[in-house]
Amino acid sequence: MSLILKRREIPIAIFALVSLLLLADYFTGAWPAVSREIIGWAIILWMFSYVLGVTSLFRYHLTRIQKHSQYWAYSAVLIACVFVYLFSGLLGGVGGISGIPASKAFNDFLWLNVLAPLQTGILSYVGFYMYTIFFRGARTRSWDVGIMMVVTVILMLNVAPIGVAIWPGFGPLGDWLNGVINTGAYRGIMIGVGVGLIAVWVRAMLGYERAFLGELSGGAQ
Amino acid sequence: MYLKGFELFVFAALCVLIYIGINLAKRKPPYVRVFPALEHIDEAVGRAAEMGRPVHYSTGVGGLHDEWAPVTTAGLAIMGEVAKACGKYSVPMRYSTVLAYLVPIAEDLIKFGYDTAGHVELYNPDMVVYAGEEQRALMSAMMGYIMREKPAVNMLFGATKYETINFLGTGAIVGCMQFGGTPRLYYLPVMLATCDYCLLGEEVYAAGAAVTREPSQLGSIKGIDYFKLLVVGLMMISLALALAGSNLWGQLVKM
Amino acid sequence: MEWYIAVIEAVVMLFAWSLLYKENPFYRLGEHLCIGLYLGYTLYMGIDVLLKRVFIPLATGRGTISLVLAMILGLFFYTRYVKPVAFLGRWSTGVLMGVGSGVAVMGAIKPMIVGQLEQGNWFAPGMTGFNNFVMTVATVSSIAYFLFTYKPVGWLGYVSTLGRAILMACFGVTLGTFLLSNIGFPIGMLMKLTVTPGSYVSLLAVAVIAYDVLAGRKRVSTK
Amino acid sequence: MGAKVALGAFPLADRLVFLLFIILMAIPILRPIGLPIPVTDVTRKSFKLMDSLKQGDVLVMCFEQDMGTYYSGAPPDEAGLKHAFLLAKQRGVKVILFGTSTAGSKVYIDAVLIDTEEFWKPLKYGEDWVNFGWLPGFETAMAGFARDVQGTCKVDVNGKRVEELPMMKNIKTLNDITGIWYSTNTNPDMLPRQWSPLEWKGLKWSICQTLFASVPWIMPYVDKGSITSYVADQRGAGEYEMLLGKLGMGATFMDAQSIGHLYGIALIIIANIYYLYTRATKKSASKEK
Repeated sequence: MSLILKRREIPIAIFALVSLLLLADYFTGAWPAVSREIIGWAIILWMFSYVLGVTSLFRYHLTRIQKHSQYWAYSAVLIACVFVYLFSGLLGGVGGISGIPASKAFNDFLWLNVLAPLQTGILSYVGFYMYTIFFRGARTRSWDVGIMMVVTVILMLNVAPIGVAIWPGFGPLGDWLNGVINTGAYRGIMIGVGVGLIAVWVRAMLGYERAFLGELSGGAQ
Repeated sequence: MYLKGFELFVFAALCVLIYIGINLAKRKPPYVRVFPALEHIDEAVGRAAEMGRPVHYSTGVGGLHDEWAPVTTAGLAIMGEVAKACGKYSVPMRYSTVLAYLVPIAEDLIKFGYDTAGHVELYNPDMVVYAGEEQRALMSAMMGYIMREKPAVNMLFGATKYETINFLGTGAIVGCMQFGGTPRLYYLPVMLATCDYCLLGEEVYAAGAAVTREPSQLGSIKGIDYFKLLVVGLMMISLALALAGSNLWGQLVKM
Repeated sequence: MEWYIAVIEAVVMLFAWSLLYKENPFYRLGEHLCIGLYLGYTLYMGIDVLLKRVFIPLATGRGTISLVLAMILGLFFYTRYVKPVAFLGRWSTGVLMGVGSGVAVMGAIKPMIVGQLEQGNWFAPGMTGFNNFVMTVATVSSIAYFLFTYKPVGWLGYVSTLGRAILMACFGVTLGTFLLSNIGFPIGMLMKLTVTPGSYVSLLAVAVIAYDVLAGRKRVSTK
Repeated sequence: MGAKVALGAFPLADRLVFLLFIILMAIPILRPIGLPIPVTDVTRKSFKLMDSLKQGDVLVMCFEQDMGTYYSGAPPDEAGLKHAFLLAKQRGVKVILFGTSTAGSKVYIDAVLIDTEEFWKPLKYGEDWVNFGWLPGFETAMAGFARDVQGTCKVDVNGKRVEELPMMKNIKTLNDITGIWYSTNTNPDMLPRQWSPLEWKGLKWSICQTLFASVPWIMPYVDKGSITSYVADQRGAGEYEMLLGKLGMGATFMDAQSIGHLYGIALIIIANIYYLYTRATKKSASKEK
């Protein structure tokens, strides 16, 4: 019995059944209630799965602390932060049940005044590294990269308000590149991406693509 | 109840053509364009072995529970191959993710990869690093990791968002050999500028199949190409109708 | 806002930015704070949502079979820690993948494929006709570039090269328009770091960096 | 060389690039230059769409943002929110607020509400506007909202059940909603996929407030009409504020943006000259050999 249950065909069949139900609803409007429930499952399952990651992360950092390996103190900070945030949040009220206001206020402080600026700081590297990309990556190694860089410069002058002040032509030229060339090419990319992702789905349905089960892909067995 | 007839036709045509492609390939494997990004994985991992530095891999913030499931699957498939190469050259590897359910999957894949290459003893569960469920946490962990450990190879295949710039920007500064691939349009130029080898757009999906080098998987790529010819045909029909001044196409699509 | 809150905000912002100078203890602290707090936050939200959606309805008798099934599937994830039944976790992954790819395929058919097939009239009056022509050429040639199983020789080679050129122009457009939104983040933060009391913290940071550079010089010369 | 050795493996040139950027950005922030902002047609179109809302129309404002993208999201969203609240007061338009992408969207909504307090203070909560905070599930929540509003928005941000909110009574599906302001910091694909005015007959229009970088991404949708119009980032905010006549954050960002772009172009040119120079010297060196 357990041998049958262990077969990899079962998760693939579950996957196939779930996605076919959703698609049947999409194409014909049959069983909308069923598909809504199943979509709701994904979120619940995802939240249940947090424990898997947390176990892995705690094992990693607790071992570091235990062994006093390099930078172990930071691991201790990390673990402390998890508990401080979690417990102050839980004490402050959870699931619609209200709790201690002071704890809630402290939790809000951690979120709004520590985490929010910190994560904005981390995110702002996307601005800084754009210049790294211009500085390191924007070298015309071949004709096609040359096209890309010329268009990039035109569009930058189109986007910034100062560009139009330098030469009014940057406005219409950039808009044309954006609206015509870009839209046309993007349609081609979009069709390809759509087809490609459906192909992965078909391969997974046929049992060729099994990476999501933790197995290397191979022929159907 | 309703029936989206035209969409169903397009969808069914694609599925059937892929199936035909796979079956034809079992008799005679098709020609498939070489993807430089896949061809150079072995060489890059070999370089990492020479330098004695690890290989870093990530699939970005896209997961299986959302609409990025297919590309994440393709990214995981490529990771399996990278793990094999790492096993072959005895190079430590590190996979970073923000999705907890990917942790066991990635552990299995990496272990399997090292096992296939005959070096299962090198596998260590710490090779999979979970950074919480948020993108910014992943960004900060990755930037710190790359700056500290300076991996020789930095790879990013999957549904990537803003973290693309942080990963590949840090990697470019440190001087990693970089590989990237995403179907998301506005990270493509970033990858093109910072990666040594990258997969553009749908190449990621195709690469997930091509990396196995199996006739049946390659056949699915052939099926996709058949479908694209059909797409061009449909576009020509639409164009002809537009030139004739008819709005039949609009009605056909709504069928 | 209280001044000390503004100081704390400026300090953690500069923790994050310190990596621009080099890898240092402040950044490490910021990094681990970020991961730890985010994880605590995620767990809190997870508990909150699970309570609201699953446990409270089940406990108050408003549960449905669907909820019970979802909970069982969720618990299957934890069978990973029990070797003999570890395979059950894959079933839950199957459901996740089913939903994810189902949503993806649903979303791909209309907007990504069918919606992109329509072509405009080449002979429409004014620029529109010419633009429609260019768009058709751009779409077809970029599709031609992505044909993987045909050798790009002869006329297909020319079309595919044109496709690559057009794709590069498209990437150029994307890269050129990308900068505006991205540098918005550092600019917004600089607004906070240049007004009091943030400016004092920034000056302090500059002083620390200056000290580090000078001390580094000294270390090199004594070597 | 001395400094370089002391600083480790991080190349000095990269750090100079960052330093110069910070200095250049600080100048216009400390001393605004005041460059004019030309208003584009598309922002004007978005403004007109919002302005066409009448008595009893329902506007959904969905914020797929979090505090990390506050500086790119908040300027346009606040301009839109101000407009919506003004319309709610003057014409009796109903406004529904929520976000679906991350739990951070709840905090983001709180933050923009703090900034726009004077505009919603005169309104009645539950009758003129409601805030559902975070509806978890992202695209799945959006799909749920379109088909079953009451089932998706079960409780609002204050813990009130949806049945207790009078304005929600007659809102069952997306067909009961007139317009959508969809603000996103990631992927705009979900909007046309789930909330397309072409598919939902009751829905008249949708405006996508998006990152400037996503504009090429959404252009095909705008062409086809599955997104009606868009407002782009800080620049769109500056323009929208001009049209609304209430200047805010957006206008102040624009000087810095202009300088930032010029700096980027300068770097591209320098990098290419350097690259061509080194290639030429390498070539001549190999010839001599």
